[in-house]
Amino acid sequence: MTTAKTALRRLNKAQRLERVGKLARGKFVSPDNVPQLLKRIIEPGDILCLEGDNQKQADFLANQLATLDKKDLHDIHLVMSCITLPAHIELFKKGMIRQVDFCYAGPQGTAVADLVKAKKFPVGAIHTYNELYARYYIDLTPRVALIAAAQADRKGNLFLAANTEDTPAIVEPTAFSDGIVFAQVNEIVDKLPRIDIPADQVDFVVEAPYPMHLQALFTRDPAAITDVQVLMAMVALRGIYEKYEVQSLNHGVGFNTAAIELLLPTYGERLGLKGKICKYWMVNPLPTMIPAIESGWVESVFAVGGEVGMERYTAARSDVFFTGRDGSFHSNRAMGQLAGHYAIDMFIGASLQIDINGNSSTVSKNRITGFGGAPNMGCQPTGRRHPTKAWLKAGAEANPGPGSPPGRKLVVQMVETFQAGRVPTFVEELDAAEPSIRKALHGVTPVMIYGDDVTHIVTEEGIANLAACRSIAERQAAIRAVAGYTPVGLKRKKRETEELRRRGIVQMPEDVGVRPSEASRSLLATQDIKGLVRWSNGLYDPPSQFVDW
Amino acid sequence: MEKFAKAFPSKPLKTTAGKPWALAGVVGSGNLEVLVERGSRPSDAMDCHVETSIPGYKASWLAALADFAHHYPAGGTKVTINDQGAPPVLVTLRLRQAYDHLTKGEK
Amino acid sequence: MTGTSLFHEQTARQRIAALVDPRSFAEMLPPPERLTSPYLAQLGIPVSFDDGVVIGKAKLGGKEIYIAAQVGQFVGGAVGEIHGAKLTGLFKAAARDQVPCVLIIESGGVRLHEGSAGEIAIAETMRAIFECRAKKVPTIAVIATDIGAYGGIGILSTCCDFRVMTEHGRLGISGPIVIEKWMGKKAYDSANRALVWKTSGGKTKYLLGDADALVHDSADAIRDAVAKLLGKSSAITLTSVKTRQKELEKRLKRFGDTADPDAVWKAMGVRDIAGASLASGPEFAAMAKRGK
Amino acid sequence: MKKPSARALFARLFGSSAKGISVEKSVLTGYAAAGGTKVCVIGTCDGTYIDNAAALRLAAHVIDCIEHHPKAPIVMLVDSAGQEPNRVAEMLGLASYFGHLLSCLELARRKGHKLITVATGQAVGGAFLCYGMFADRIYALDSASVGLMPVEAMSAVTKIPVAVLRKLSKTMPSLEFGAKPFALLGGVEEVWAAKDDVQAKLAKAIATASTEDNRAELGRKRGGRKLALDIRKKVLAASAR
Repeated sequence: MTTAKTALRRLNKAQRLERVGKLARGKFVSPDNVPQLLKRIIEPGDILCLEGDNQKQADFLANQLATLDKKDLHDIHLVMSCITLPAHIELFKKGMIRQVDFCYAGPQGTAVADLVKAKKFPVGAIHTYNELYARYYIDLTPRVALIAAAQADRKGNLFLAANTEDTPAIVEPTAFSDGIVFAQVNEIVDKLPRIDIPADQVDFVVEAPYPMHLQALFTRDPAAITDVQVLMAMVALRGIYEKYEVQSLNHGVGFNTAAIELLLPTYGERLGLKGKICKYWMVNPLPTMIPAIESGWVESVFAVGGEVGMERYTAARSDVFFTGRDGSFHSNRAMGQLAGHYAIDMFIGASLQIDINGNSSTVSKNRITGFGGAPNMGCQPTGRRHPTKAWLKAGAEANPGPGSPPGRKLVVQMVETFQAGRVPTFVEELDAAEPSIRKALHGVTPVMIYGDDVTHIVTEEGIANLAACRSIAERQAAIRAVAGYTPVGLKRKKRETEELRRRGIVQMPEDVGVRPSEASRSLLATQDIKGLVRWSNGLYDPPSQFVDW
Repeated sequence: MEKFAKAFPSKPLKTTAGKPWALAGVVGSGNLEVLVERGSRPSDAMDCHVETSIPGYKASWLAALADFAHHYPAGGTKVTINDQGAPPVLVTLRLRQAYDHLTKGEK
Repeated sequence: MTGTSLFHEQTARQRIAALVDPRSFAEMLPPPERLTSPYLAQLGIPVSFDDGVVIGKAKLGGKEIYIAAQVGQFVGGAVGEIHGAKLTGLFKAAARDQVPCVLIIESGGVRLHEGSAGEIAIAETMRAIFECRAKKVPTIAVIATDIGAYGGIGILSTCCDFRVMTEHGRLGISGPIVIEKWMGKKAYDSANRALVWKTSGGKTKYLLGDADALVHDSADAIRDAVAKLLGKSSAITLTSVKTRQKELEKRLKRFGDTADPDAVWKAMGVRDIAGASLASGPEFAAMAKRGK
Repeated sequence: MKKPSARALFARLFGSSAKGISVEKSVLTGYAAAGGTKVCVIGTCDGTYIDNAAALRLAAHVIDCIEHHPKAPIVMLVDSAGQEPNRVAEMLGLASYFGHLLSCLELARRKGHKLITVATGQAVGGAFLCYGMFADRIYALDSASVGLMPVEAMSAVTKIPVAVLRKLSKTMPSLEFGAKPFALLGGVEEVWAAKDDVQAKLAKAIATASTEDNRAELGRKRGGRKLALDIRKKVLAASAR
């Protein structure tokens, strides 16, 4: 009897495929038949993976799924990295979902918060990316995966173009566990530029009537960078990049780090840092990196996804970007996150809220966003063994005990003390710690980056070196010292701040050789999107909302 | 609109040369203008007058102004601020710019 | 390579300082006089010591000029009673003293919060500008930002002898949002920034002859352009208005039914539309055959 | 009060000589008589919007007057809701068309033509600025809608409640809409009532007009615009130093 049991899953897949019958011609499904087909291949109780990545969305399949009724589709355990589309929310409203495990809900953060309040969002956990992918191989293996690709050929091989993102991490566990992989593609062609997913791992293909939705996420208009952000960027460059000789890194997607990228060819060059810092990047193809790349600062860039408009530029700079045999850009979120976890000297990013212990979050009662890739990179990888200059230097400062690694990854939070509308960034307690949120998350506070992992906080007031603090009280005093005129900052004690400054744990701009009066947008390599296009020699095609020429 | 005034102890301005007044910043969303004038009494206080469109932040205003008066010899000046919701960092930045203009002339 | 200060990013005071001879600017009715708008104060809106326009006397290339710069950040650079009276006074002084007057424009027109007073002030300033022109005193408008010259100030700018523009500058009367509301999104999508600039931006204005110079977005380039115009004035004579009438009739006849700005560019001799769109002001000027 | 037709209005102003005024697409041009002398008439009616073509037609008529009727007074009638809000009009430089019309009027003024405006209907925004407000002297029928915009429209744009604006307009006539408050600001020399003999009034207006812009003085004297004149004088004094 045991022999039969070991093949039950395969048998079940065969039954599902059997039910499909004439709805598909081989692997190929016409768009009209998709709702029927979904009904027949998905069973109640299934773990269903709906590809919703940070950028690309299997939106046609999601929309078709949302047309079904609860009687056709219920008790679904939904797993997906990003809840992005109204169709995703619709599944919850219709009561089809028994449980959801996800990472991020940025664009639908408010809708998710509403669902939580209405008790219609049965969440297992909010994950970090690699954590969720990992669970696809352990206890959240999809029975059915609905994915998105750029092109398919007549055999069902898939081409993912610039936005590989999550696809391989979804397909592999599904395909190798007798699950069903169903891909929507923008077009079916005779010959693919390259094969990213072999036909062998694909069960169904539909040519969607509209191209898949791609979020333009990483385009930061230099025109929106402020003088204050330039000041912070200068402070970070001198006080962290230069000090630790940071060679490999990840940048967040905010304006703060965009300012740093645009200062490299100007201010960075003046400081003689070219070749010493910022050579290896794990980051999406950020348009604001173009001037640094064109000035020869950057050796390589590996990315978790693409960026709209960067296709021709990345193809033309194949010495820097990873490209396929066809010459076009390649990305991979799982591998990129792995690289960002183990192989970089520094992660630097922004956050909406930081508490007095250095924990940060973007979640509040009215907006539940979850995490992007930040936590995988913004943490200490204690599995790391290889040394680099920056890692060892940061480690030495942290004064590791006999049972700790000798090095430390630099995990830097770069924030202005106030957000827009005078909302303070620094708070005594995170909004995310609100009881209703913790209850929905089974007692877990959705912290983006834990204070223990953070090594530095940079604000317009200066740098707080948390790794060098020797006690919780000291860390709190260091945070207050750079929290400016927020309620948290107003509680600082002058003498304490001066003592921390004397010990170099708190550094004001002047202490790292930056004169605030020098901080000006005029230092940026370019002040607008048009300038980026010029820097790229016309290879960058910005999205239309950024074009005013 | 919220209006308040307070004088903060500050060492007297070093120079008597330079311009009689200086202005930095502009009144606009999230921004402010700071006018610094010489010849205010007493000479060991920075006399501040603030008009802001966002009420309720008096404590952080007073702290920022007090810090400035503490760090810079600005005694004998009158500081008048028209604010349209600037963050404190801009308050400090504009104060410093106006002060530099006042004491060192243009640029 | 290092970055540069863009004129359109500077404040009104910085623009004047960057444009005129070093330390030559003497402000009139300066901030310590605290001439602020009683209208805004009554409405609980922040006031500004210069009421959104900085005026004074300066030298440019050694030549005496009167100069004004509007503050676009302050209520959109809009003209209220005090703001407008400062402008009227300045142009009247220019006419009286026969000193050229440069107006760095950044204004959406009349300040609605002050009602008709701003409208009358613009009309009065127009009269003062023509007083200058009657005396052959040059009046030069500089339009270099996206706030640009709109509404009554758009009209006023066309009363000056000359207009110096950059690719960032916009000149018009009704703004894109108003027109979109009126005509619908199909006729004018105000979010289509490329279309907005091709409709009202410096390049199109230069091509059609409504801007007399199209220069780099820098104080140096604007100074050079202004300096060249300081010695000239554009006389209003029967011949000149008749010529202009013909020009404008021809323009309307040629392009009155042309919705596509690219077609206008092409007809005016621009061959490479994409290249010309990306080009800087002076590059564009070189690429395009100057329109009449 | 019923709105009189455009023709009836012309007849009230110019008597039988009004037949010399032709109307095309609500733009009027022609010659008539006032106070026994020949006058050139330009203007708008029916609250029309002024576009590029309209501005050109008005300008052409002013040029015709300068060329063929030296020193004939020019009477400008204003009944227009504004400039044509149109993308193509903007692209072609509507502002420049208005600037040209103003230049023509300026040339006429310098060549001895008196410029008189009568606001007969709507006299608002760019449509008023582009010719009517450029006269030597401006008059308005009391039925005319003169000013920047009604408080309701002002409220819609500024987001300030109508009630607040109305209350303030009691002490600040600039915020009020209409011929009378506009006259308080000095923007209108005199408001003509329905019972007035407007032919006689027009003749007198032409006879007494001078090219000196007296609006700031009037505004100060009448108390509607208390600051403008003083500020202007301060600038003139400061610049003379």
